[in-house]
Amino acid sequence: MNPYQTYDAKILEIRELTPREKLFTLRFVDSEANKEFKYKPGQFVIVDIRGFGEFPISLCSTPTREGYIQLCVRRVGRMTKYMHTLKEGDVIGIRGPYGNGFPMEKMEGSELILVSGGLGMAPLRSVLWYAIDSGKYEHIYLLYGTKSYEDILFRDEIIHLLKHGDAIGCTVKLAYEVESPSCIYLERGFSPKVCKGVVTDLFRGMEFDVENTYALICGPPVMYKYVIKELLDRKLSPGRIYMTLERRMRCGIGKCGHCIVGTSTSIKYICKDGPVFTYWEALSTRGLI
Amino acid sequence: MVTITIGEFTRVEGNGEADIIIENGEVKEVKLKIVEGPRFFELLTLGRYYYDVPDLEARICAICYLSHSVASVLGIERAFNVEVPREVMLLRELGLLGEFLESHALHLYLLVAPDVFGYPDAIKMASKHGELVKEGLSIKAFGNYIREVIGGREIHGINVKPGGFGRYPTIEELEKIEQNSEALLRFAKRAVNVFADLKFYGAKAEHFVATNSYLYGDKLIACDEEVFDYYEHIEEKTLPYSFAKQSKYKGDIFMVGALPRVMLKSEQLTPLAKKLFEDHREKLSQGYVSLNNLAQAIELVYALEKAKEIARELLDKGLSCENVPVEVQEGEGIGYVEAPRGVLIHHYKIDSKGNISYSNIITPTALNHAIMELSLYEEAKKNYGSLDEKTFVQRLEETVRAFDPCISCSVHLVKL
Amino acid sequence: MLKLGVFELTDCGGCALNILFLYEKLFDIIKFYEIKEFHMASSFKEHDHLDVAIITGTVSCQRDLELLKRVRNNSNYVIALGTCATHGDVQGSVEGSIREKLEKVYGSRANPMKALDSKPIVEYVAVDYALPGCPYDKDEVYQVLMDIAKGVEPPKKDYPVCIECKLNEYECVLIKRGIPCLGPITLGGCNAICVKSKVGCIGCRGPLPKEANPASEFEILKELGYDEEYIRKKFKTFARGELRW
Amino acid sequence: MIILRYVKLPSENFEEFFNSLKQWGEINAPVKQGNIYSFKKVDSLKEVSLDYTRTMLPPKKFFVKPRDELLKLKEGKWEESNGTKPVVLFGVHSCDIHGLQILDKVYLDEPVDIYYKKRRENSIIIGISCMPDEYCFCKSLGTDFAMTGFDLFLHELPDGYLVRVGSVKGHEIVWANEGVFEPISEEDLKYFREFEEKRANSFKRSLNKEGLADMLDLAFESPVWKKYEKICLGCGNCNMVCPTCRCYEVCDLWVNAYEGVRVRRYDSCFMESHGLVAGGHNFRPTRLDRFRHRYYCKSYFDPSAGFNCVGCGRCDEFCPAKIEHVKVLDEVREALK
Ligand SMILES: Cc1cc2nc3c(=O)[nH]c(=O)nc-3n(C[C@H](O)[C@H](O)[C@H](O)COP(=O)(O)OP(=O)(O)OC[C@H]3O[C@@H](n4cnc5c(N)ncnc54)[C@H](O)[C@@H]3O)c2cc1C
Ligand code: SF4
Ligand code: SF4
Ligand code: SF4
Repeated sequence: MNPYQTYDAKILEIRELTPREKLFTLRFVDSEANKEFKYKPGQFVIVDIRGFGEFPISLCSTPTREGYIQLCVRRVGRMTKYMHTLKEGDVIGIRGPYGNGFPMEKMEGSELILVSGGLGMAPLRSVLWYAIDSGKYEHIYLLYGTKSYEDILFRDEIIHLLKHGDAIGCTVKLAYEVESPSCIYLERGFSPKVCKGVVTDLFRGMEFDVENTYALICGPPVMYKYVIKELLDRKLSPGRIYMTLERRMRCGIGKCGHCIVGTSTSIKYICKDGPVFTYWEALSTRGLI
Repeated sequence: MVTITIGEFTRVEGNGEADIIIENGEVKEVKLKIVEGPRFFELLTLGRYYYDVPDLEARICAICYLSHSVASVLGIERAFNVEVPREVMLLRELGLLGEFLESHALHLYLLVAPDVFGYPDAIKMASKHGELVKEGLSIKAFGNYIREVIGGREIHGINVKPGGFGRYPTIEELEKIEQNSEALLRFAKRAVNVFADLKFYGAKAEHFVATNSYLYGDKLIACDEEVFDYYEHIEEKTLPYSFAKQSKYKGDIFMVGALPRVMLKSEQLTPLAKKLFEDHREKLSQGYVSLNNLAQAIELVYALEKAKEIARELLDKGLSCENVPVEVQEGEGIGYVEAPRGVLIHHYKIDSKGNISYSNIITPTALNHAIMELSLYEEAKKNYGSLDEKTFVQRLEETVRAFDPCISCSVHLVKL
Repeated sequence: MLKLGVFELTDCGGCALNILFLYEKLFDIIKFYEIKEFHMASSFKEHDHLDVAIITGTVSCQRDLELLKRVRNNSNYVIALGTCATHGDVQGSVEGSIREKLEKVYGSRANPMKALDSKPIVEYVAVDYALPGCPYDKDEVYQVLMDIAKGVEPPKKDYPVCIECKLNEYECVLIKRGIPCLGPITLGGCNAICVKSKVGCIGCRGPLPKEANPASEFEILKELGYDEEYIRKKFKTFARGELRW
Repeated sequence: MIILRYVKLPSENFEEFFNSLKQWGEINAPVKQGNIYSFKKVDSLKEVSLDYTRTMLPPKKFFVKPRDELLKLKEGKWEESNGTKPVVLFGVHSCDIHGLQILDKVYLDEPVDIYYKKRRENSIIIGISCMPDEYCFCKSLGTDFAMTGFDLFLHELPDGYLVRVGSVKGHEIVWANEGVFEPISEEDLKYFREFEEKRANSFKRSLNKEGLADMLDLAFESPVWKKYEKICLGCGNCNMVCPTCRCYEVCDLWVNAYEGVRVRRYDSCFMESHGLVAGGHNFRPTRLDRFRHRYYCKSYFDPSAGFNCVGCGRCDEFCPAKIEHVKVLDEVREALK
């Protein structure tokens, strides 16, 4: 089997989440491939636009809902810009899934705190719905920091959970940076779950059982340090802090060397040793975050 | 007074225009203007170390970059009294022949042939005369191949150095050159037939100037049998309306290029080229500038025959691939080379550290500027009033194209 | 079909010519492009709108500048092609003001033809893609035009000439022959063709953006015995004053 | 009949043996090219420089090519580029054999890189003994002697070679060429030991690997990095020639209007874009970061494969700025004290 070969996947649906991000719902053309494609929250795939190039994208759908996969793609450069010009019915290449993903089984029965900033919502959405659908977790907190109302990814889902989440064991908290009528409307409606500020502000007043909680973080590089501080301040063990990271990568399978991090004492490949790491690993691997 | 302006000639290399000044219903004067911005190559090389100069000079023109490199190298070598072995000279000749093939093929097949068959460009001509265009392209591609092998790149290679080369060609490359020269020869013969019945137009050249050897030389020769250095008899003057300078030979208008070469140096032609020349000698000696194209076609034959001959000689003798050491000393030297469009002169003075202290470059299009203007004048005079304006302008453009003018190199001088 | 125009300002003609040297690959290009203009043709009308315009050469006279602005204003995607257009090339590096230069060469400070100091087009207008090289590698322009035709932004090179030199396993002339080579500080993409000829890179593709370390290159060349003035001139041959150390 | 791990190849049979290898595949051996050596296809022993120091590109180039066409785009689908032909790498030094084994760890690890694997399976490695020059420091890293990773290894003797057989294929070659080999004598063994001893004493450079990994980690802020940031050109030459460097970049190229190829080429961690991610964040924004990263990567010790450096000295020989690997590490260590 050639690991660099990609499988035809058809775009079933395209949703514009924000002006920058689109959600692509895909299904493998080959039914065998559909059956064989098993993934975990936190894993990613390599999208192949044949003749143009490849790029890694996190799976943002949940394996609990079968028959399709979803990718949330932000338009940042040449490939992603092209991806945004595709139409429903177009076929692209997909290979994967790659990476370790979050240890969902291990966390069963515990409380989950999902901390997400910006596009970090993409991989965490997979966790979120996996956890809700499976019902195997005690409670789920989603702390989501967004720039503005327009930037909220999966806005309908977030608002739905703000309204009805508690009933299904999921508390959503939202922090926004740029004030707008929509935000103020949200804040009024869902106070104190919605506030102006950054994601760390959402920790205010939060207590949790450090013996029975896991934190899962994904966001822009600058966010990790501050979030981890909040968690450590509350004495959450570094082993219970999971974060998913991003590096440039070409192969996704530990060959191309781009995602190597660490120093002489520890070399890790984000693609195959991660992208999910515990904070212990960050402590022993310089440069991880 | 009315002025008809021919804005930017098309299908010539570089940017040129002409003003036809008409007074009392008669053509009074023609001004050939080079409107391409000046590039100041003489200043660029001032103070530069001799070794880097040929690479810079190559950038004067892409079509005949190798002629510039070789002229520059010859000038520098003469300043230092460096003698290079026959092998190096032959390889340089081979490179220049490649340039003849590339440039003549481009000019004849893509730029002039459409005039001959009455098409606006080669692509439209290709529908009817596809074979011919293809043949031209294959000669051009082969010429480029030689330029790549000898010069280091199709355009602006930096392999030609004072004292020799960076890299010498391999046996396989020389063999390929020999074989392709042979194979393309029948295309070139056909070209001679195509351009043999060209109309006479333009001025009639009174004086021809060329280098004493076919492809290069240490002196210039003229049809009055004078053997001379350029500064003795060629005078340059600047024009208020053009970035190009104009030259006169002993005060007279003269011509350089393929026609002067075959006329002055026919004994040096290779057998088949010589025969073809003899067949058309009478016609060519009429001296009309339009005949330059026929001479170019004959030169295609010459270049292929000669390239084959050189490749064979080098293959038989084997290459030693050794450069001659260059010792820096104060000196002055002139390099004369026959670029495809005519005599090219690079004149340097070099100081004791090896830096250029004086440089003068005279390009063929500059040398031909006066006769080009004269040709336009005569053609305009002959046709003004009798042709409608569109055909009139077209005729004048054709006249300019006969020269294979190259404007980039004229600055100091006309583009495609 | 995309409408394509090729325009030439002041240069040696090489960058436009090099497109013709694509030979049979030109036929691939005309599957996607309709060539509206090739070489300064007077038929260019201001209302002609182009999808892609290729501009080569430097702005060296008033005419160049006017043409450049007209093309920019009438084209969606402008490619600055060749080192003249992207960095100024050799004419851009001639020192002195235009009048001084005119006086030295033409013997008069008069400037009836409205010559300007040669500058790259990127100094006057914004371009969508810059592809340097004196001339550029012809496959590069092929890839760029194909990518644009297919709707994807062409990738940009980010490595020095040394990388391609090594990929081809050419003997390093700087280390092994003491020949001054600007490979380490020059943007790659030419396949290190000059080193193939066993001569040093003269930097015709302009400096490697951001990463280049000309200061160290300077020291290396000095160590090899080249004088500072020589190195300084060498550095600025194609890219005017862009390499600072 | 000789079925032994050690046999002797007498000088007079050497050429015959060499020629017999052609039936196993295309012979590639070190050839002098100007002032460097390069593994090239050879037809006769005359072309080979057996006393070479090191080739510029390591034998890695046969398994991961500098420019490697992976897939061909035909009618919107990727087809595999194939065509692996058997090669015999003749005259590989011990350090390079170790280098290949480090690459094996990467490329043969699941999921297996099929291109690498096919080529590896289709190759025969014939090692040859060498004398260190001023750049070699393999001894200090323990890569100066290959125990595995080759099919045959030739050790120089005054009148031929002592041949170690390292694989089944190696045995097959010896078997098929029975007539050219002889059993080894006591004297041959004696000379072999002497040669190895002489070789061991000829190293001029050695890397102090004592606690190297931790030492470096502690030296994250070392002023030595700052010093070298100024000297380093960031040209990537060291990466390109290293037998263990393996970063590659992938790009799709058009071959005609509708067909393309996906090509990978060697990349270098000295390139600005290497640590750049979406959003414009660069994990190794300065040359200092990139310079240090290379030393960290090379000095990483994998318990099952050793250091990511085999001490071949290529990075030193081909660094235009004359930066010396061992010296940098020594200086970092020194500055820590
Ligand atoms: C494990 C992983 C998961 C990811 N998940 C998502 C996701 O769910 N949604 C999403 O929108 N993006 C995701 N990304 C980022 C995404 O891969 C990049 O945005 C994309 O590769 C940019 O490609 P481009 O051609 O559009 O950009 P380019 O034009 O190539 O460059 C734009 C920017 O993206 C960076 N970049 C280029 N290639 C890569 C690469 N292979 N990896 C990382 N950065 C790169 C460049 O350095 C540059 O800063 C993920 C990245 C990783 C490593
Ligand atoms: S020859 Fe020049 S381009 Fe090639 S590696 Fe050496 S310095 Fe770099
Ligand atoms: S090697 Fe240097 S001078 Fe030669 S083409 Fe490449 S960038 Fe230009
Ligand atoms: S780091 Fe240098 S010495 Fe070590 S293996 Fe790589 S090239 Fe050889």
